[in-house]
Amino acid sequence: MTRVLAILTVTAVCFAFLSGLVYSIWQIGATTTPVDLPALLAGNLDDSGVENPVTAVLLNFRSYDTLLEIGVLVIAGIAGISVAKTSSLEDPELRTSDELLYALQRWLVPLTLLLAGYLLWAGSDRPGGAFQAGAVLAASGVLMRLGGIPMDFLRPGLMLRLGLSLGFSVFLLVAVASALSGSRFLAYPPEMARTLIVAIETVLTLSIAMVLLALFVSAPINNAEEPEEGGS
Amino acid sequence: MTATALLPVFALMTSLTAAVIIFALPEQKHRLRTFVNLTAAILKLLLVGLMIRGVFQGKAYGIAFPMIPGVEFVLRADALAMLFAGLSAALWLLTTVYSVGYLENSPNRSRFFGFFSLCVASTLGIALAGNLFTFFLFYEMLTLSTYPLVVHRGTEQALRAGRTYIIYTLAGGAVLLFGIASLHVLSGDLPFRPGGHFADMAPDLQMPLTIVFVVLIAGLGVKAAIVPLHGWLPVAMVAPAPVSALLHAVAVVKAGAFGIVRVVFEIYGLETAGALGLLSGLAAIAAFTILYGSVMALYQSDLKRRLAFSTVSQVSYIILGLCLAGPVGVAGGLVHLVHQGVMKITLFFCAGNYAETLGLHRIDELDGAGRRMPGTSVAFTLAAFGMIGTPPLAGFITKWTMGTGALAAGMDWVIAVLVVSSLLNAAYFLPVLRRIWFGEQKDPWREERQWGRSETSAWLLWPPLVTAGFLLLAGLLASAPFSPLGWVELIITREVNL
Amino acid sequence: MTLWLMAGLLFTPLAWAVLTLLTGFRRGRAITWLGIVIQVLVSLALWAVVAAEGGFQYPLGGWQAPLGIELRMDGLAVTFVLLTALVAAASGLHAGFYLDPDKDWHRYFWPLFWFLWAGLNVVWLGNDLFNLYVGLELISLAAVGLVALGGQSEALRAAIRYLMAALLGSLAYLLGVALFYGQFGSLSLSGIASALNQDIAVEGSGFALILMFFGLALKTALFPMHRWLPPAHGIARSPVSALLSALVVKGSFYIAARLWLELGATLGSLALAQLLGVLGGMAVFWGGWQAFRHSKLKQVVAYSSVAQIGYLFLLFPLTWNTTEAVIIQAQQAMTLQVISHALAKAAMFLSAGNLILSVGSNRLNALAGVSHFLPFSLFSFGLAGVSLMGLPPTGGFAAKWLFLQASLATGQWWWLVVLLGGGLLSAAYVFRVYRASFVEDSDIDHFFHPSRRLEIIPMILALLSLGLGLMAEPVLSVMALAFANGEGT
Amino acid sequence: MTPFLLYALAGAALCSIGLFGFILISHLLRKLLAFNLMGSGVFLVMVGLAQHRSGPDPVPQALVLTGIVVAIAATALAVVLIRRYYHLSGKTSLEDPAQNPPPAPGPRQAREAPHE
Repeated sequence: MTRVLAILTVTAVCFAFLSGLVYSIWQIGATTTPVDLPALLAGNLDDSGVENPVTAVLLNFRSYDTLLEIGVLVIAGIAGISVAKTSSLEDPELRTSDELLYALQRWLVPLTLLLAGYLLWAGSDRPGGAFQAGAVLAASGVLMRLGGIPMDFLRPGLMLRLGLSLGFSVFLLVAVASALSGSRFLAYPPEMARTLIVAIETVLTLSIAMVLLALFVSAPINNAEEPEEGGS
Repeated sequence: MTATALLPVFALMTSLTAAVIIFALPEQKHRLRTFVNLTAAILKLLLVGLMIRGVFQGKAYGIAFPMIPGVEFVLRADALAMLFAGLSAALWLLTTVYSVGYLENSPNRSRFFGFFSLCVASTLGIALAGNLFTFFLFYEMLTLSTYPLVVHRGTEQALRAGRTYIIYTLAGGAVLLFGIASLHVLSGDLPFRPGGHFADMAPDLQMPLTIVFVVLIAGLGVKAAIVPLHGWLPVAMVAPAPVSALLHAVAVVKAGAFGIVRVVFEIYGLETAGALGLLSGLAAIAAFTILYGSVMALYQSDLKRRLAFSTVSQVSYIILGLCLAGPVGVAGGLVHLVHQGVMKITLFFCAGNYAETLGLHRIDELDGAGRRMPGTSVAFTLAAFGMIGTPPLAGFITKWTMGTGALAAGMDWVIAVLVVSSLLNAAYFLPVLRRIWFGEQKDPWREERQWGRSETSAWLLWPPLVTAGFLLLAGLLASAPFSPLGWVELIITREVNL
Repeated sequence: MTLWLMAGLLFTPLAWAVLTLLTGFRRGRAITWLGIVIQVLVSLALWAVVAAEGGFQYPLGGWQAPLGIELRMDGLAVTFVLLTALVAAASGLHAGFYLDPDKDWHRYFWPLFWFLWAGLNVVWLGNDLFNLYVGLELISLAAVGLVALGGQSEALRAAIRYLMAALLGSLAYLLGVALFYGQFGSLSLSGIASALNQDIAVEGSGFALILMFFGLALKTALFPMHRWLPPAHGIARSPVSALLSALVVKGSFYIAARLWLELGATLGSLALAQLLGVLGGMAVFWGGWQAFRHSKLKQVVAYSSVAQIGYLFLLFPLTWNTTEAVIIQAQQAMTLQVISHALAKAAMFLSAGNLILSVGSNRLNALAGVSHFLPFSLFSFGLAGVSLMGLPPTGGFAAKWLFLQASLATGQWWWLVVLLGGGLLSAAYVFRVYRASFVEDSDIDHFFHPSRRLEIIPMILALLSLGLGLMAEPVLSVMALAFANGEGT
Repeated sequence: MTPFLLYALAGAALCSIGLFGFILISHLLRKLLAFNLMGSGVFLVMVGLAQHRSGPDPVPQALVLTGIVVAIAATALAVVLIRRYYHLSGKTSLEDPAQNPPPAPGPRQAREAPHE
């Protein structure tokens, strides 16, 4: 009975929410914006160093957001490995070893790596970029993991932590260097904008892949025993 | 920054610094702690004495700085402030001496003396506060610093008393805060001003001012133990004797009474309060409290409880005095602020001595105590007669002045209240005195402790003797300029504008 | 000079997060202390700059507002930056001694701590709605990570619950941002505010504002959406609880307050303002009552946060459709409440941690006799309690006083019940703790003594929150620069 | 009315469905899926509404990319926490444990009781 009541209430709430949202969208759709941001953006695209407007927004106009976004990803990675088993992220018991899978992967993994590289490169003038490339890279890692290829580099040692923070650190370094060279925090010098953006994208790709992979493989077992203050 | 600005601050700092040092000292450093305590108390007495002389010569001491937008922190030494400050400084020294003896060999002394000093610092702050806001600040500080003293023993009974105490006083504080905030909205900052801040009241403020007055009195009345807000006082007497002495004589109840004095004289002004018809109501409540407290005291078999109800009754003399609204009647009320303090502290010191030396708490155990402890008993007797109003003691001065004032104000019924109350006082004090002096000791003393040939420890004996001496002198030399009555007349000519 | 300071402020926490990620606990601690010194100095310097010259806008990457992200450094922001520096420094120092360096997973405390700090600075300075969203997520994920750090199933339960609430809140906020972007074509808060003055049709945006308030209120744990807070704040390690209660919940509230003050006059409504106020009032009573009932020390403190957060929401009804003077008064009250609660609550959690360390239990009645042995921590706890009760001369009192004045001035007397009654209720639960500590139980005489360093930190915080009441005027004079300059630009 | 507005409205519908699931479902993984559904709805609203009003707009697209990364990070963290929680407690939902806690022990017992 209470269950039915709960469902009814939640349904009512969701309908109210939906109608409010639809009404709001409808109202907004009928007006025009006071600021024309796309035009402003098109006007400044040449100064950004890349041809693809989305990449320009991500890595130049709103690069601060992107820096912080990578920060969020690193946090998730840290929190992930902090609850992981201490010796190795890899659990041998979960590894399958199938000859056919292994053979197929020897074909597939190089291909995905190539694809990732392409996506990264394409990012400057058409859809693509660090995140897409990183995701593909991570996917190939996931395949390797499932196919039984050992990945001992994923132990929560210095290497892993270095990998997690690499993209973020380089991004940050560029930001700081730009600040120290006299211009504002995160202001790229125009002539170097493209080089810097490509460099950043490359390391970001590696880091993003690393974080996603670390989160995928971190086994939920460790021997952490924190006496709980909130307990009794 | 000149000396005139710094003197009140220094006086305040003596007790505050003492509190900090005492908290920092390790528990077992008893001698050092006593030294710090006594030094601070003596220093403070000197500073206050200096200020009293200065105020007498017409100097003004004070400091002010903005705290919150629209609100200033003001310390100011005027004649009325010095009346209370002098009382508190003098009694702090004596109570400290007494406490050192009383708490010998008991645990948690560091905590006790620390909060004790804080409590006295708040009292001085209340005295020196130059506006209603600053007054409130120290008023609440007093509440907090007395709680650990009330629950000091840590027994179930003490903890329960502490809870009652804190519920009453914090609720009173909240009510008072409401009143003060409302007044602020009506008229901005509220300095204490001779003749009253609202002396020239706008007619449209009549209604709100009346309501706020009731709120303020309700808030202050909790600490002043006006019936029916007095419930915490008899319960709180489970505290150690020096705490009770301090609570009843200077700190808590007096803070409430002093607040009422400030509100009536210097916020509303006697004329405005009278014009709003507020004084007669207040007088009726005060008169009822006087009689009710005395009647209740009759029924108490525990000595300290009887004294507690006696306090309920006596503090309202001060309030009743104000309501007489004439120079003489007001003088009677104000002077009782000091007289009651001296008398009541003597009584509590003595009650503590009986308890500490002989283990006596109930009145029917006191038979024959006079022969065993003559010094204490003489002090007790003097104070009790003072309370009854026997000439030439301090209490007589109060009642006589008030009676004269009542005649002058045409409020003859007050004289009847005074007479009945005196009879009741006699009715509950005389039996005690009879037992002490004329009763035959029946049982051995409960827990007798020996101090060689002396009746009790010198730390415990001297404070009540000194205060008893005071109350004798206050009566005998009432017309001298520095007697309490003389000082009160100075206040009235200077600050009340009657 | 200012550019260097801004770079220092934004870059230090992020860089230190990376540095501490690469090291172990002990070295991370040493590095952190250096970082704390830098951050505190930078924050102080910025505060001095703003106090002397007024606030300024800081376009990142040199791109102006609608296109790029502009930061807003005004009096209110810099006050909160400084507050964050103080509280985070105290918590970080305390954590350095409090956490066991030999437990391997404690090394991750430092990077999460620094990311949290970075996220808070993002929020205080944010003037871009989407940037604020990223900042909020930075804070939430770091906070969840800290709650879960090395925890057992109870801690994980609390962390998951916290994460779910935070995610829902962020999404609601983001949906509001999406609608705003659709309406105004801009993400800059001041840009939207100036567009609102041009008298355009904004019917769809009211719902967006409601969505954002819902999300932010959920993240701020406003009653009745507070249920995630007490488990999370109660079970985390004490320095973490201090950070969460003192700063993290304030982040989302701060965004709501900024939105309201900039856009509320046009997009808000009387009903919304009163609703938020009423929920705040109910939070005060419900939180206080729950704190009074709980028998575990840290739960008492956590529920007290629920109650104290409630006061903040009185800002909304008290700034709706009223005079400039009252609006300023209510803002001052809100600022003081945020600062004093942050200082007092951090002091309370840190000293509660010391007390728990000393008696080895989180139960209230285990505190019997602790007043002989640990008066210092108990005293800090008590002083902080005085501020929560709103007794003079603490910052809590100053805030309550200003709220009272604003309520009376706008004739909304019903908030008096909340302000005065809430104070009494908080006195009730604080005195319960005192009372427990005054119980004499002479059988118990084994207490673990935490080091003096652990005891001194909460003391300093408690004294600061006490002194705030006396020093409110100068603090507020800098904070007021916010609204003088912030609206003009 | 452009097709983009339809995207936005579809996003609104997705949001509602996700919300329904998020509130009602107690299994943590499914709750997380509901959250992701809601997230997709929000992203649709963001891009669709902007595109409907001023044509293809790279800004919301970039924002959505950032939003997706953040959502992935949050989801991944949630999955890790949920897995570990399941591992430690064997539970897949957050139902309150014992509604009736045992009577409070006295001060001595409380202090001497072993940690959980």
